[in-house]
Amino acid sequence: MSQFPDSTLAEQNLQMSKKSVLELRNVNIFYSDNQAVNDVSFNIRRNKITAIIGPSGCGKSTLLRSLNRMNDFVDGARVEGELIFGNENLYGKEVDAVEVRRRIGMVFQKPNPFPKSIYNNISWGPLINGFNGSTDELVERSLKQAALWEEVKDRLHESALNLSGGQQQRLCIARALAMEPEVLLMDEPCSALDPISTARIEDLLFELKSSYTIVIVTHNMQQAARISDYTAFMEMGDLIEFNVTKKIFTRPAMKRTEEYVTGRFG
Amino acid sequence: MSQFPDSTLAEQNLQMSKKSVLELRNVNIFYSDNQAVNDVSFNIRRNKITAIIGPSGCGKSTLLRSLNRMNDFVDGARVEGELIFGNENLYGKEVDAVEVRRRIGMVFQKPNPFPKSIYNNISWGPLINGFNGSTDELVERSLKQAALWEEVKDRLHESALNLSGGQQQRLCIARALAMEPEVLLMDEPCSALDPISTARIEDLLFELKSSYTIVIVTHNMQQAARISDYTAFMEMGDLIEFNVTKKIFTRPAMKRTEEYVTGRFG
Amino acid sequence: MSLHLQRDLEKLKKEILKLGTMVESAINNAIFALNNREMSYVDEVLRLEDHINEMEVKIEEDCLKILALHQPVAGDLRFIVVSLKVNNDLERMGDFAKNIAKRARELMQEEPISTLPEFVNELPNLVRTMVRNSLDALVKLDVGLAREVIAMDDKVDEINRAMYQEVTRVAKENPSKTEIAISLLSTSRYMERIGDLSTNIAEDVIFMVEGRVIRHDD
Amino acid sequence: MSLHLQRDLEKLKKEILKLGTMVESAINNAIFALNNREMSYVDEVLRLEDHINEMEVKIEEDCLKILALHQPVAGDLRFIVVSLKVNNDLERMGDFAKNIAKRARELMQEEPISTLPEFVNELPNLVRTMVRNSLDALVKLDVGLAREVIAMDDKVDEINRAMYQEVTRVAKENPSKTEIAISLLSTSRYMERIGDLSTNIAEDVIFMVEGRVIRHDD
Amino acid sequence: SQQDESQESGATGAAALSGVVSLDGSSTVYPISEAVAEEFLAVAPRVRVTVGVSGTGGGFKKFLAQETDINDASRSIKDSEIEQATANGIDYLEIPVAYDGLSVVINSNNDWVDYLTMEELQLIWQPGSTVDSWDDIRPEWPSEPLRLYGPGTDSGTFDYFTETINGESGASRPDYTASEDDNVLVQGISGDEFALGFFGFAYYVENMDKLQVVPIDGGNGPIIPTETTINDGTYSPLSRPIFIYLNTASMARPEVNEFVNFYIDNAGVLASEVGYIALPDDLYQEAKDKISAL
Amino acid sequence: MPLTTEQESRHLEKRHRKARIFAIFCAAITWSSVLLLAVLLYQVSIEGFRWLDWQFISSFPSRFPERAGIKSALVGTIWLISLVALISIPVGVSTALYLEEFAGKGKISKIIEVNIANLAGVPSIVYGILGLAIFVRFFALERSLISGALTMSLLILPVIIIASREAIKTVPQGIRNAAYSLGATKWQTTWAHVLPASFPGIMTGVILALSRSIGETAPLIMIGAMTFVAFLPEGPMDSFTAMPIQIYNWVSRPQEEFHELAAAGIIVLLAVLLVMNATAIFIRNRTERRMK
Amino acid sequence: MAQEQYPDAALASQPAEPRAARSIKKSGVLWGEFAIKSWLASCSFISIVTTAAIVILLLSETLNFFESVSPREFFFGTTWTPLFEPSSFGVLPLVWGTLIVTIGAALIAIPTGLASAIYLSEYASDRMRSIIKPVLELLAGIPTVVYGYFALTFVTPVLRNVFPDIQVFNALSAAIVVGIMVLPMVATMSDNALRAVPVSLRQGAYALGATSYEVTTRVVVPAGLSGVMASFLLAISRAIGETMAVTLAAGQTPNMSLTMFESIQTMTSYIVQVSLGDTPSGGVAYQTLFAVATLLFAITLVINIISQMILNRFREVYE
Ligand SMILES: Nc1ncnc2c1ncn2[C@@H]1O[C@H](COP(=O)(O)OP(=O)(O)OP(=O)(O)O)[C@@H](O)[C@H]1O
Ligand SMILES: Nc1ncnc2c1ncn2[C@@H]1O[C@H](COP(=O)(O)OP(=O)(O)OP(=O)(O)O)[C@@H](O)[C@H]1O
Ligand SMILES: [Mg+2]
Ligand SMILES: [Mg+2]
Ligand SMILES: O=P([O-])([O-])[O-]
Repeated sequence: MSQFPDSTLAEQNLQMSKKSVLELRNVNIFYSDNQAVNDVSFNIRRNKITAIIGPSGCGKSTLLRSLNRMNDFVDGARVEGELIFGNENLYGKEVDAVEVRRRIGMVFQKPNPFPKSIYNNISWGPLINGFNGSTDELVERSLKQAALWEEVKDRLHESALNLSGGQQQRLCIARALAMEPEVLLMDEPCSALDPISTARIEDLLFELKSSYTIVIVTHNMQQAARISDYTAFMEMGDLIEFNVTKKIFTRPAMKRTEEYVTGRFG
Repeated sequence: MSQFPDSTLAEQNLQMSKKSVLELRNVNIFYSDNQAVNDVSFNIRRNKITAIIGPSGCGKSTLLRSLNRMNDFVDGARVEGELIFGNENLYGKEVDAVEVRRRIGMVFQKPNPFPKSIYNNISWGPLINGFNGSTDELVERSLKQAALWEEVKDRLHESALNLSGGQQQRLCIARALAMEPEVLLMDEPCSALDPISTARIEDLLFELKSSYTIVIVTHNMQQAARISDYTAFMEMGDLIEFNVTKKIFTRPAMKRTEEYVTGRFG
Repeated sequence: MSLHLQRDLEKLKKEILKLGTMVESAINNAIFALNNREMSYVDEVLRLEDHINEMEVKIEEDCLKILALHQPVAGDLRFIVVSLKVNNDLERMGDFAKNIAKRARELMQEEPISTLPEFVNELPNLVRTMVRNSLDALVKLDVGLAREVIAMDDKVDEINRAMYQEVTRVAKENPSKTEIAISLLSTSRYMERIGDLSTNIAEDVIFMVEGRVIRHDD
Repeated sequence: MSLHLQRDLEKLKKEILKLGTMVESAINNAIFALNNREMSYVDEVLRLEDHINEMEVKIEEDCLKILALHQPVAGDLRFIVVSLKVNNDLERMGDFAKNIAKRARELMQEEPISTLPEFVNELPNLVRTMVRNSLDALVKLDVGLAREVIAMDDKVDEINRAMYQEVTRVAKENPSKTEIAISLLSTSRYMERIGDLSTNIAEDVIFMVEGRVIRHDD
Repeated sequence: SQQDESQESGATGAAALSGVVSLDGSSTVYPISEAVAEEFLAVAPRVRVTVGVSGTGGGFKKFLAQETDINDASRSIKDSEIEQATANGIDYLEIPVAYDGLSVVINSNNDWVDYLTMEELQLIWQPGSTVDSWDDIRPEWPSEPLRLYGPGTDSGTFDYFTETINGESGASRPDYTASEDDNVLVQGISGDEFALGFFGFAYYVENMDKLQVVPIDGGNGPIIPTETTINDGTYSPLSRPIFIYLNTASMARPEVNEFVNFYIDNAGVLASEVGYIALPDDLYQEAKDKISAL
Repeated sequence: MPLTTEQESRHLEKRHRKARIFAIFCAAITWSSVLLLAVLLYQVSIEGFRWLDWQFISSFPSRFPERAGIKSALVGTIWLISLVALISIPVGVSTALYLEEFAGKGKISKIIEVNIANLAGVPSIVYGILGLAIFVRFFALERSLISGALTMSLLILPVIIIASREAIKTVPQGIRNAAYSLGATKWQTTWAHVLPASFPGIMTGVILALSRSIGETAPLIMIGAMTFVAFLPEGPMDSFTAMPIQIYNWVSRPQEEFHELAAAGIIVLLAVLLVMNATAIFIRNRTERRMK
Repeated sequence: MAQEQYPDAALASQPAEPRAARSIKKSGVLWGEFAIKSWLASCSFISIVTTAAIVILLLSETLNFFESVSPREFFFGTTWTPLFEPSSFGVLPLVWGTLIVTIGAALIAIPTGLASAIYLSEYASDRMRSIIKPVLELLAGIPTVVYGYFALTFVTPVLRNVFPDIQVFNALSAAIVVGIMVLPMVATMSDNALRAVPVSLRQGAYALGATSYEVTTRVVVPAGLSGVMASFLLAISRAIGETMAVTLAAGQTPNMSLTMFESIQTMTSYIVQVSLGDTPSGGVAYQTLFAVATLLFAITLVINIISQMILNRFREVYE
């Protein structure tokens, strides 16, 4: 069951619904008969970074993927409960999953640029979605937002695969930004990167949150601590605690959270 | 150039040569014409954990691989200088690389168990090297040393690939231990693992150091901080600072080390 | 969790306790020296104070080491921060014990004057109890005990105020005793300060357990 | 490095400075109140002291937050630990300023007595300089300045000792002035303690820059 | 989509002809048909003549499915094929175009065989034959293993040989080395000192240096196959005529008509050019008569 | 202290020797395979080189060896291979895409999978029988290029499908996820990313498959490709001949000269094969490099 | 702004709050997507249709065949003379011929192919490999007829020097050339499989003080076994189905000879013989073609199903 300790509610002290982009209400996710996520409810605040942490296999990625219906591609995955996004349930019958993914972007664990030029990596998504403005501008703007423009502006037409891992990951972020998504989902976006690249991307996320809402899954508690505003701690499919990040790392409300963040688990 | 700040020498305050297993003296490593490691000298102390840290591409892995001649398999790699191991230069003409690797074991970034049974994974190395004692005992002893025995003792003849990532990595450590090496080299042994498995392995290393000498390359500064006794900080092929770990992380002697460990680089 | 961190935290805890014991014994010795005019106890306090200083530096370095090497969070982090503060407080208690011992040495040279019985018996007992209880609360993470310590502080303050009245009275009546009176007042103040520091420790314990800062709550 | 950490560290630094400024002004006001018998200044000090307490709690929480969220090492870590201690020290300076202000309030009720000129002029100046310089040293990481602060402490102790002599002399000569004399002695002690705390800050600055603990070096 | 552009026949009109003439069938007859087609191209360059090789039987299948105009055949049409032709309402005409002599050959190192009689051949090849050493044929011949080579059971040559020697088409001992490809048999016999085999005359002619031919005594003394002995019928039992079959309905197309006439006119010359023996002239004339009678 | 004891070093020496012998053995085997190819090529070329000239390339078949050429067979083969490529590549790749990207992991895909693996082992002559029955007779396409190409396409489809599936399997899932998360549909993803990324692997399958079809004789004979064709096919409905048929025919002629012509034909066939493979390998390497 | 980027009729009238205004609801069925999926699905059904066609084609005639010949004779008879008089329909000699040629070819292609693969993946430099591999692939593209003649004119004469009493047509040289023919398949596919074995495994073994021989034979090959087995099975399938080379090299003598020095006939070569030969359609003799083809189809099906099972087993072991 999800747990909202009083202290959290007190601190938030705002009309959630106005500040929330996505609301999860009693979300259950199954793989065939196995339940991977149990009755999770929380809200994702606009222009904030929300981190999801928890031990391996606790359902972080499963939950994240449910937020833009990437679970549709997993055989046997089934989502129950409500995920409210702009007054609609993401899993409503009428809802077009392709449109959902356009509006809720995603960046993955391993940088996965298309084996095309940097330019095409960015312009492809908008183009297939009917973009007919100036792609040059779009590419420049997205790369600037992703703090990559200076490094690549002279080789936009070279293969994206020539970039370093950290640059590739920023390219993937730029690619997602080019779609102007409302929410950006990230599943361990730095775990394949060295610390310098990681620091760059963390700085970038910090910049981006003024215009985007970001949800990030991370194994790296320090990272969650460093960059997020809110943290959800999950264990075995349950949401144990959802709280302001500072709280989670200085005085979590739940004993299990404390045990996890201090490294006393298992 | 290598740097031995006075404070370190003072602190060590021991007859180095007796306590050292491996001595690096003016080691230079080249890939074809590119120099990847410049004139590095330091000693690796017996029964201590020595960590090598530094930004990506600074030559950590290159240096580590030179310690058991795994560089022999890299086209164009060339090692100059002296690496003294038991009065012999590892790169001496008379020295047999196969024998070197038997005595100086290695564990890699990604767990790489052989697609064989757990039992065979461990016994294979000693058997090809002419071991003729009881393999049962050897397997049990090695698995116990690697803190894996309890978890796998009932399925020794199942495939090692059925183990979890963390278990696989401990199996790889057990496999290396079965050879009874004098030194254990590890190249980012936890970077592919989740935090729980990482913690297990760190604990294990801590146990192992009473009987082995361990050299570990890691990108994770916290990890170096947590587990090592000595830390070598490298940058662009140079050894910037070699020091007691506590010093490196509380008051490093070199400004560049400070900048690196506090995250002010680039 | 990392065995290494666990071990280091255990060690730190032990060191803090050891420091606490040293400080307690310094305070006891100082008070004994004061009440019983025993020079050897003064020396013992001065000797202890040296060790306390050394210990304090060591503990601070250890805290720094743990922070740098293990980057603890939540409860562990609070424990380290509290340790840093308790360490500081204990060292200052040591300082005050030294001060009391010094005053005791001065007073030994003089004729004793009669003073409040609370000062001779109750105050030292109170302070000793506070010190011991605050350390106990720290060890056992006993919030109740910590609150008791905090409550005791009022009594200490009261006795201290009474002492001030008494001492000024003595000095006025017998100006030749002014130095002794001021010295006695100082020892009383030192004991009151030790009580305050015990209160600090108790407050830190509450902070550590409950995560709430209460020291300026009153 | 993480911009986030950089920002938080900057913020912390600013807060410490702000706290320092508040403490400095509390001390100045307290001394002004004492020397010029100005009641409004006493009130100002008491008001400031409240803010100082709030600020101290906030800074401690921020340090904790930075430790928990950014896990700083080396220089950054030392900065946080020093901030924790300086924060503590400043808050206690605030306490002493309050105490001085309280004594000033008491003394205002009484006839003034003549006392040492060093006490009226030199000591307050010295202390103020020490406070200001220690904070400057902290801001500029100026080890030279810090050492100067430490050196000044001897003078302060000397004046304080002289005050003790003077005060006991006054009390003996004129027992009716005993309370005033003791109060004056207290203010002198408080100033001496403020000087000590400045010395602590200076020592912390040296620790932060050089990574060496020097406080028990003497 | 071919159209008759000219109703005329004869050399002058041929050049104007167009359309398609398709032949298929026996590999034995193929060289002759190819040669004819090649020469025909010179007189009627716009007619597309195609010649396929799918064996006599395979060819008949296509012929009877009316996929081809002409079928090359190294044997006469069989009863089952005639039935099918009747069923499909196909009217056809058999035209012999040349002789192919069957040569019985031995290794060039064989110095004991002077000739073989038809009876001896039957003794050797009949079903259930137990002859497996040379002295089983004639006692004075060496007591060495006899190894037999012959065309695969599926060729016209085999059918003809078995019919002639054993009296029934396909009746043969099965334990001989078989190949559909006569060149392969040449290879085999020339490499085996104790070999005895048979195949088409043309292949013997091309490989005289590697093999010896065995004179056959068909009752009139041992005769060696040569152009003359085959042509005049003295090498009688083992020389066979080879044919083309034409679909009489196709003859309505001038280009087919022209081609068939051209074929018969030139068959004799071209057959000998490619290793076969021309028929006596009257047989060609007879064929021409049959055609014009259509 | 020496690194090894006496006994240990003896054991080690034995192991080193074994390793050396094994390496030499493997190298020797490989080089003898290459040598074998060389012998084969040598055998063929000493026989055939004499006949290999422009006349040979540009003439139709003839009963006179010196006039005979491979023109119609060469053109027929080029036609055939082009048609086969046109038919089999789209169909094969589509099938592979369907099985890998669109079909679920249900029974039907399993059946299709086993089916395809099985079709890879059906002898070519059976495809000939099938082609004759279906394309030539049932669909009345006659003995035309298109019948041949369709038959040959069926024959090589399994190879293309299997190789393409393997290639598609190696496309990292990450690329698909990236495209989906940009709001791409399945087909947009497949067309723009999966297909280009698996291109080099698909080309490998295509090379192997087309190589096979260029050398196949039996099914073509079966469906009735001609042997003597003295004109060039102008469209897919024309009759045709192909190089392996011409070669087979020459080889079974009694005259030695024709055997030599066959050898010359083989050289031409190998040259065509080489050109085709080289083109494919070139394209493969280029795309591979672009991907890297 | 977003609404300029993604023109949408419904959007143009609501410039104020484009994001909130835009619905994530479906706008209609994606016909293009559906059409493409249908096309792809129908392509994949071609294989089913092909199989069905083959089965129908073969079975109909085969059933007729079994009306005149008892299955008992066909499956257990040891004499195969359907075209002789008197005829006999025991298919075992053909099965035997196929068997020994296939086994022989496998015995040649598998060890040498594997050795070559090992050389290519473990010992040869990248340059060397980039030369040798296409050369080996060329071996795969040589017309099978050419291999047949190569057997007759080169392999058999060479064999004769070693075994003087070998026949001109013999199973051995057929097996050899078929082995050569499928060798590239084994070599290149196994090479791919061995190269797919992660370098980390090799490193792991070397780091234990193993020699290259030990690493290759005990670690790399077992690890790549799934792909290697796949190549073996494909090669065997191809060897079973191989037609022309076998027909030319092994002769056409259905024979259950135990030595490989004699001429034999394989099932495929019988199928060619009948289908390209003289046999008139309709008779029992012609139907034998279908019976043999059906049997061959059934055999390859069984082999394929078994090999799929084996492969799945191996896949599970090595992930
Ligand atoms: N495709 C799938 N089919 C079936 N079960 C799955 C699938 N993916 C994940 N699971 C199961 O669902 C649970 C949650 O998995 P998930 O990948 O969400 O965990 P996670 O928290 O992201 O773990 P990690 O930190 O290791 O990435 C696990 O028990 C996992 O085994
Ligand atoms: N096989 C190789 N051939 C040529 N240059 C190489 C090779 N391997 C590494 N290098 C170069 O040598 C330098 C050091 O590489 P090395 O892998 O040792 O770095 P590293 O410190 O381990 O980096 P990382 O943290 O990314 O693993 C780099 O500049 C790298 O590009
Ligand atoms: Mg995950
Ligand atoms: Mg590395
Ligand atoms: O091809 P044939 O029918 O003449 O053997």
